[in-house]
Amino acid sequence: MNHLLETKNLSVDFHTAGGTVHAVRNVNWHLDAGETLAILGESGSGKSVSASAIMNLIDTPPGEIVSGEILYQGKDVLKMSTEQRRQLNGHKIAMIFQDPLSHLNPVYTVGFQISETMMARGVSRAEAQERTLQLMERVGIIEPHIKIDAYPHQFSGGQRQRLMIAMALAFEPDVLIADEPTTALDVTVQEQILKLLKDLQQETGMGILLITHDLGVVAEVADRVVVMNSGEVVETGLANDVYRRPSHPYTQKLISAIPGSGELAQPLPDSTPNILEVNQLCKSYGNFHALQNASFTIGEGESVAIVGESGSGKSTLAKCLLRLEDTSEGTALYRGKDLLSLKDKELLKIRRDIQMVFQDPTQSLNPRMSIFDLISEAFVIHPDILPKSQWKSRVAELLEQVGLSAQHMSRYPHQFSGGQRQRIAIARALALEPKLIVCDEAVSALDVSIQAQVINLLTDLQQKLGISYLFIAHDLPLVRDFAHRVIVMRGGRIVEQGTVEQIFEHPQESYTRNLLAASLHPDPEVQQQRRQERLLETA
Amino acid sequence: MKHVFLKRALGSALSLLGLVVLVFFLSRLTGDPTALYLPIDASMESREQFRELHGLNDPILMQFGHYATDLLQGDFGESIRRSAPALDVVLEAFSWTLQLAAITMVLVISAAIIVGSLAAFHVGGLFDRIATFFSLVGASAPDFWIAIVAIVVFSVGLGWVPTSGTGSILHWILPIAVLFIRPFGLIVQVVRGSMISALGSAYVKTAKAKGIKNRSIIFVHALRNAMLPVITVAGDQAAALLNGAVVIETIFGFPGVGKLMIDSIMQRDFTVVLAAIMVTALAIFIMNLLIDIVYAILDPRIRY
Amino acid sequence: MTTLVTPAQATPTHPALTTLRMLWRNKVATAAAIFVVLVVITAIFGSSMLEDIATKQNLRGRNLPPFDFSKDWLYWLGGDALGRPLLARIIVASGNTILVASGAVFFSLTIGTLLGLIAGYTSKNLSQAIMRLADVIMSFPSLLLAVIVLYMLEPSVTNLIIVLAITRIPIYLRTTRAEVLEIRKRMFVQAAQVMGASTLRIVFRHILPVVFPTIVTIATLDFAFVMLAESSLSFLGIGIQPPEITWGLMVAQGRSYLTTAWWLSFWPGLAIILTTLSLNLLSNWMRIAFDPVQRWRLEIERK
Amino acid sequence: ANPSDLTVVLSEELDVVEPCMAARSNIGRVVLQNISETVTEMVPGEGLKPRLATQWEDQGNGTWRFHLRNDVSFSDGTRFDAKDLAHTLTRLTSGKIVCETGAKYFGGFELTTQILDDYTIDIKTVPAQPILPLLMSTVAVVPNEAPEDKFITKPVGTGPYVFDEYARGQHIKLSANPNYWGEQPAVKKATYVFRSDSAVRAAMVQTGEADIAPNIALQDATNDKTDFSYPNSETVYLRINNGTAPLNDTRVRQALNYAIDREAFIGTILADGTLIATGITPPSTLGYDKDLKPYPYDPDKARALLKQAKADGVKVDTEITMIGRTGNFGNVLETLEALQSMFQEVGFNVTLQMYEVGEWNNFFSKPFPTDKGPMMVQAQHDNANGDPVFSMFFKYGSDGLQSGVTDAKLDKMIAKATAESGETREALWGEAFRYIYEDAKDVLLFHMVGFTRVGENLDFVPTIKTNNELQLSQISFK
Ligand SMILES: Nc1ncnc2c1ncn2[C@@H]1O[C@H](COP(=O)(O)OP(=O)(O)OP(=O)(O)O)[C@@H](O)[C@H]1O
Ligand SMILES: Nc1ncnc2c1ncn2[C@@H]1O[C@H](COP(=O)(O)OP(=O)(O)OP(=O)(O)O)[C@@H](O)[C@H]1O
Ligand SMILES: [Mg+2]
Ligand SMILES: [Mg+2]
Repeated sequence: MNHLLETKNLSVDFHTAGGTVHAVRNVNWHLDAGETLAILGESGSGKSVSASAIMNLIDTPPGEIVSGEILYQGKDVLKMSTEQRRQLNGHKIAMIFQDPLSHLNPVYTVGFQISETMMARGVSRAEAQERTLQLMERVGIIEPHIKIDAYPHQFSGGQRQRLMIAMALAFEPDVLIADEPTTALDVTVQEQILKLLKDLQQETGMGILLITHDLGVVAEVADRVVVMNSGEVVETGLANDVYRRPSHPYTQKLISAIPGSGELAQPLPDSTPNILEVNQLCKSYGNFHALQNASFTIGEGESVAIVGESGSGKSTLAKCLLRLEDTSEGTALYRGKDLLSLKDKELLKIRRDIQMVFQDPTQSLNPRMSIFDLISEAFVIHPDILPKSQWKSRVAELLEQVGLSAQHMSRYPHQFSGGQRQRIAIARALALEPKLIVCDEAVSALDVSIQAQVINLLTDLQQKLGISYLFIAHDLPLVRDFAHRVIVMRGGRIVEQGTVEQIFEHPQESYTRNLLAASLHPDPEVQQQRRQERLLETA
Repeated sequence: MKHVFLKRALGSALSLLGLVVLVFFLSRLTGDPTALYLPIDASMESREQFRELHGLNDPILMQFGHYATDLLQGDFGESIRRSAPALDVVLEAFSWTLQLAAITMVLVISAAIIVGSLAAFHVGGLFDRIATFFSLVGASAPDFWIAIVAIVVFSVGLGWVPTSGTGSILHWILPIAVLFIRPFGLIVQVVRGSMISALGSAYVKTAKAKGIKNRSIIFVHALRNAMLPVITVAGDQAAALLNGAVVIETIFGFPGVGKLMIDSIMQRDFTVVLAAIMVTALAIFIMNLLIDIVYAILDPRIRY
Repeated sequence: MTTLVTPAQATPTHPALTTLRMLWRNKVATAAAIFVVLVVITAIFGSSMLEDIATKQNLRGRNLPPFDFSKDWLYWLGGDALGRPLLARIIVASGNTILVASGAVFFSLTIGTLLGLIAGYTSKNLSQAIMRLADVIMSFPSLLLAVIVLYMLEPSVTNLIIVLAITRIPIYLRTTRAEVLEIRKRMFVQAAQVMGASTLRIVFRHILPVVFPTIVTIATLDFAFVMLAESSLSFLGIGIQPPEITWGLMVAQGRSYLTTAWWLSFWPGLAIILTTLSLNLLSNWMRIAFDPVQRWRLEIERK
Repeated sequence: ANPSDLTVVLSEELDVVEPCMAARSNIGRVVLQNISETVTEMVPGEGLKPRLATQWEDQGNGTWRFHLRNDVSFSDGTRFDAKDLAHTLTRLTSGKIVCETGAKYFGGFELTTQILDDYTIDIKTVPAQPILPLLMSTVAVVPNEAPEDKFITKPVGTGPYVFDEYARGQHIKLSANPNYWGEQPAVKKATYVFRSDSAVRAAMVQTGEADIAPNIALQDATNDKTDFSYPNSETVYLRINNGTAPLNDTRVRQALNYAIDREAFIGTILADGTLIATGITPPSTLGYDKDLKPYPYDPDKARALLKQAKADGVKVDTEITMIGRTGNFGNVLETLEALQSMFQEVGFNVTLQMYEVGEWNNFFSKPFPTDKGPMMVQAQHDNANGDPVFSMFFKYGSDGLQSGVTDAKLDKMIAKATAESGETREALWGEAFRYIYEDAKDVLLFHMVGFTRVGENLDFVPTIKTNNELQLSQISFK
């Protein structure tokens, strides 16, 4: 019998000025109906590229499918005509893209973009509209009948990701390729989405190809696992087996790097001076209050994490602090100066001190600048950081620190994987040697081993240079390991804040407790157990 | 929004005023219409009489005063050449121009968008090469060439359409066809360039993944993102047409505002020049306002 | 390093060389570039070499038809209404033509783009003022401007450049501003802001490169526009006047012979077309060569 | 279209259809003798003929008596009589409107009328105008009701045609006047359309869209069957500002004349049939000296003259500006470029500057700019009315508005001739022509020809008058 989807010996190259990149090499795996296959792997190991190959989305040239077959129900899609493949796309095989912001068309309403898939296949406008509303509701978009007419830029990162998911589910496809579908989602929403996928899978028997680095997600939903490294499949097996008995060194490294088990950080002494004091910060878009009376402080050398529901105003808060959005009310004192009312000139002077890693890394990198230009721009803007002769070596060093290599310097952003771009963004922020870094889901697209590397780097820098972090994340184990203090947000408000210990060990608010409870454990067996408990509860 | 609109209207009114003042004084620097109006061997007295009659002997500020007061009462003055109200003369010509410009631009924009987009879809392909070649030749060929060759071929040679004039629909075909060529060539190139970038975007991949037809990918997903420069350049071309397609009007005997404007300038018929400028300026201001509104419609991220 | 890379065989070379190699890959663009270089060379040296021959009249041998290869090569394209060799005249005229066209395009592009950047990126009031100024220029008939300027000053190359440059400003201004309005909302602009980049840097390093290809496309097409506008000014007697010559003037002069001696305006017209065509093909090539996302089209050897 | 209908394609749209502007050729072509008739009529080759006047006689003392036709009515039904003529003349000269005809032919003297009876009128001029009957051939008569201070928009005349409509930018329509006093014309309806481009005008006759295209360019006159050339009464010359050195030296001016190979222009840049001029008015003009030989092309002589002058200390290599008027006639630019190179050939330092008419006027009419150095202005002069008086005064009199000459002797000659009539006048003008020619007051060039394309079905031969009028009643169908 044929598998639902199978790749045989798939190899993909990219021809670039700097040489040929072998992004995917001889990859074999298969997916059956009703099954969830997780592709785990290092960031940049070819996961997204192989998915793109299935969807006929690789630009050839510069890309080239050097060898292999991709069999859908036994038929090699690579041999099909473009028209035949178009018929499959969206209908039989659907894909959720890794980077929702750039993959949504900025000038059309999300409603249109979701219903379009259906309308393109003859579903009537009204029906498509109806189904779009349902889908939006199912992926947890509140007030879908209003949001249906909003544009992508009016959504939060997590919301956009859910819209992507809704779009992919428009047709109950046979195969769903989900490329990091939950990176921007907080655990409660993540749970909801995973449940949605599971339910659909049960209803329709679709096969899910889940690309993720989140071992918790793997533990929750995956039946089998494929582990990729450097473009190759290094290990395959049942999810539990791979977790318990990883055979390949990379897999072993991965599993040992799982966060959430380390020491809790001790709160900083009370005497630490505050680097930032935020007071009653408010922000509204029209009538919608995205941020209401947010007040908190960050000490020198402190890491403050913000967790909370998707769409709760975390990114908005970050953008307000950096003056990328006008605030409605409130103050934010940076070392005594109110960031929000500073004149442009003075603002420019402290810009360097406060840096941000954006939630959507692709969009935050100028597509016309090489990686070297992007990172060294810091030195151009602030010539006192480094003499020109050392830029090259410093950029190389930064790239190494975030797990990339000096070779990447001459490449351009579009030639990287999602996680690689995120790391470039981090390197760029670090290049400025700021005092405070706002990380908006800065490590969400990284596999745990690289994640660990980056987190270690951040901690090191904090210890050496006294950098403070405002760390927006939904990955609770990571927050637990990294943060001194935690702020919990919901619906534009700060609902709870305290030290890691207070929040993780003694959460006060029920929302926080739910959040912690929804957190996934990387061990498939543990998750299995929890699932059963949940079932019992509902029964 | 209303506030923005008001401000815009006010700004436009001010610039119109500035334009009038500017043109009034500058145009008078270009000399006295007397010599042009009267026969070469007219006597000094009749020259003097003429100046007196048309108030050309008054100090220029006074002339402006008169003009401004009349204008405020809606009187645009008399055309010296035509001895008819300047505004009537202009409006008559302008209505022709407006029709011609509107029809031409609608055709140009639709055709250029289709051709440019398809060319961008297969960069370097056969269609792209052909489209690029012809649009570039069209955009840079002297228009009177095309006009005269068209007359020689289609009117004299084949007898399909009349050479020139205005009577029937047939009369419009050649002028529009000739007017079409240059803006078409230009806009095809702009569409092509801007579509190449748009088609390389990630959201186009999404559309492909959704199984959307190529037609929709090009004309729905990419095009709208590529439209800003297209609309702007089209606006510029439309403005040029509104200012009059002199060559075409001259050759095809089309009674538009371009020829009127040239003649009036050359003959120093200042009232007509001013009236013509005010009318076309108003049209262009309105068009630019519409274009700005279209920007905001095309791209929801643009807010004024 | 996680992905395998087979380095390209070529050792890293100077960027200029890489660019040249990319140019070479595209034969059409190469031909265009060669033509442009040729035109520039004739523009610089042509007039001094052929000045005398180009003005030598022979009334009785007027309107000599082209392709008479028994004659001197300068007459291969025929002779004009005064019996002067067209080829020589085209070569001599290229100097003024290119000077006027590139001057006008350069100034209108520079000024227009700058104003457009300002209008798109700065305060609403300033932007309003600039946009209304553009409205005014757009509605000011270029011919009137020409008459005024050239009436008050002499009809010279410089003044002609001024007139043409002013009238072409709005297109660059409006295009730039429209694009800036959109680009300034992009995230990488915000990222640059966060890094503390000055407004100047944001505008010139981040926004301008995105707008520029479109501007260049328009500019290269404007080359033809300017040459032809200059032609109609000459025709009306307010542009460049003989004994100075430009292609535009030649086209205008040949106009009345179009049905009887087509070559008089055909060759200079063709020169205009070929120049524009080449410039545009080059700019189309540049658009791809300087866009990292598209560059692969030129880096890959076509099979 | 109806076989008795005719379409004329003109090169220029009419600003107004006002009879008193009929001296402007584009208006005259439509109005003169079609809609409005003149008092007398100048017929080429035959001289002055009666039209609305049957006869006239000189009463002496500057008074002329005109006897008018008594069987004429205007197209609005009112009868034509002496009052109408008196009113027409007042309208021309009152200054309440400034008319082309008035400004061109009725400047410089006082004119009063006295109505003797309905069909007899005395017209008195101070100073006396011996050529008043000739001047009356330019006066298009309007009815008494025509407003004195406003232009007419719907002309009413006595002519064989009635004005029907003027659709601006599109056409003017006339139709035959059923009550015309004279013969009924063959052409029953006429439409005038306007195209500035000569090639298009020619093409329109070719395709049958039009029947007559006056004024097509030499290049477009390619068909012997349809294209007629005719002397168009225009004379091209270079007006020399005699006052500025080195142009104040006769030898230098003569050298300019000798330097030009006039023959070379004809049949090349200018049409076959173009005549070389020895006077500023067409050869048919009173007193034109047909015995004068044009300056021959003699570059050696020119060089010799220059050398002589130079030897006498004349700065012959001063830069002389030749000022041309763009679009003045077909190939004006080529003509001037050729002239320039001919001048340079013999050693002049001549630069050429072309100006559009508005600016050109500043150089052509007084006061002349003073900062330009020695100047020659290219101009074209039109005098189709048979007498050189205005040409002489304006172009050569010391007070003439476009005269580059200040010569007391010539002034006297002009004054004398002006006051005379008959053969004496002819002889005196002859002297003046000769004097101007011999002293090389300017560079006389060509009497031009025009081309008219006439549809093959028409029986019509254009004449020298076709430049200013186009009498539809003279056209018939083959
Ligand atoms: N257009 C391109 N040109 C050159 N190299 C490319 C291009 N696109 C992708 N690559 C390279 O291919 C490799 C695989 O990329 P891919 O996007 O599949 O990674 P990934 O496994 O999805 O990683 P992540 O988890 O970070 O998203 C990366 O090393 C990337 O640098
Ligand atoms: N430009 C905008 N116009 C209107 N609403 C907006 C706009 N930008 C954001 N919002 C809304 O503001 C809310 C907060 O968005 P924000 O991006 O801060 O969420 P977030 O907490 O970062 O969520 P996530 O974890 O999903 O990224 C969301 O509900 C979003 O829909
Ligand atoms: Mg990926
Ligand atoms: Mg966010």
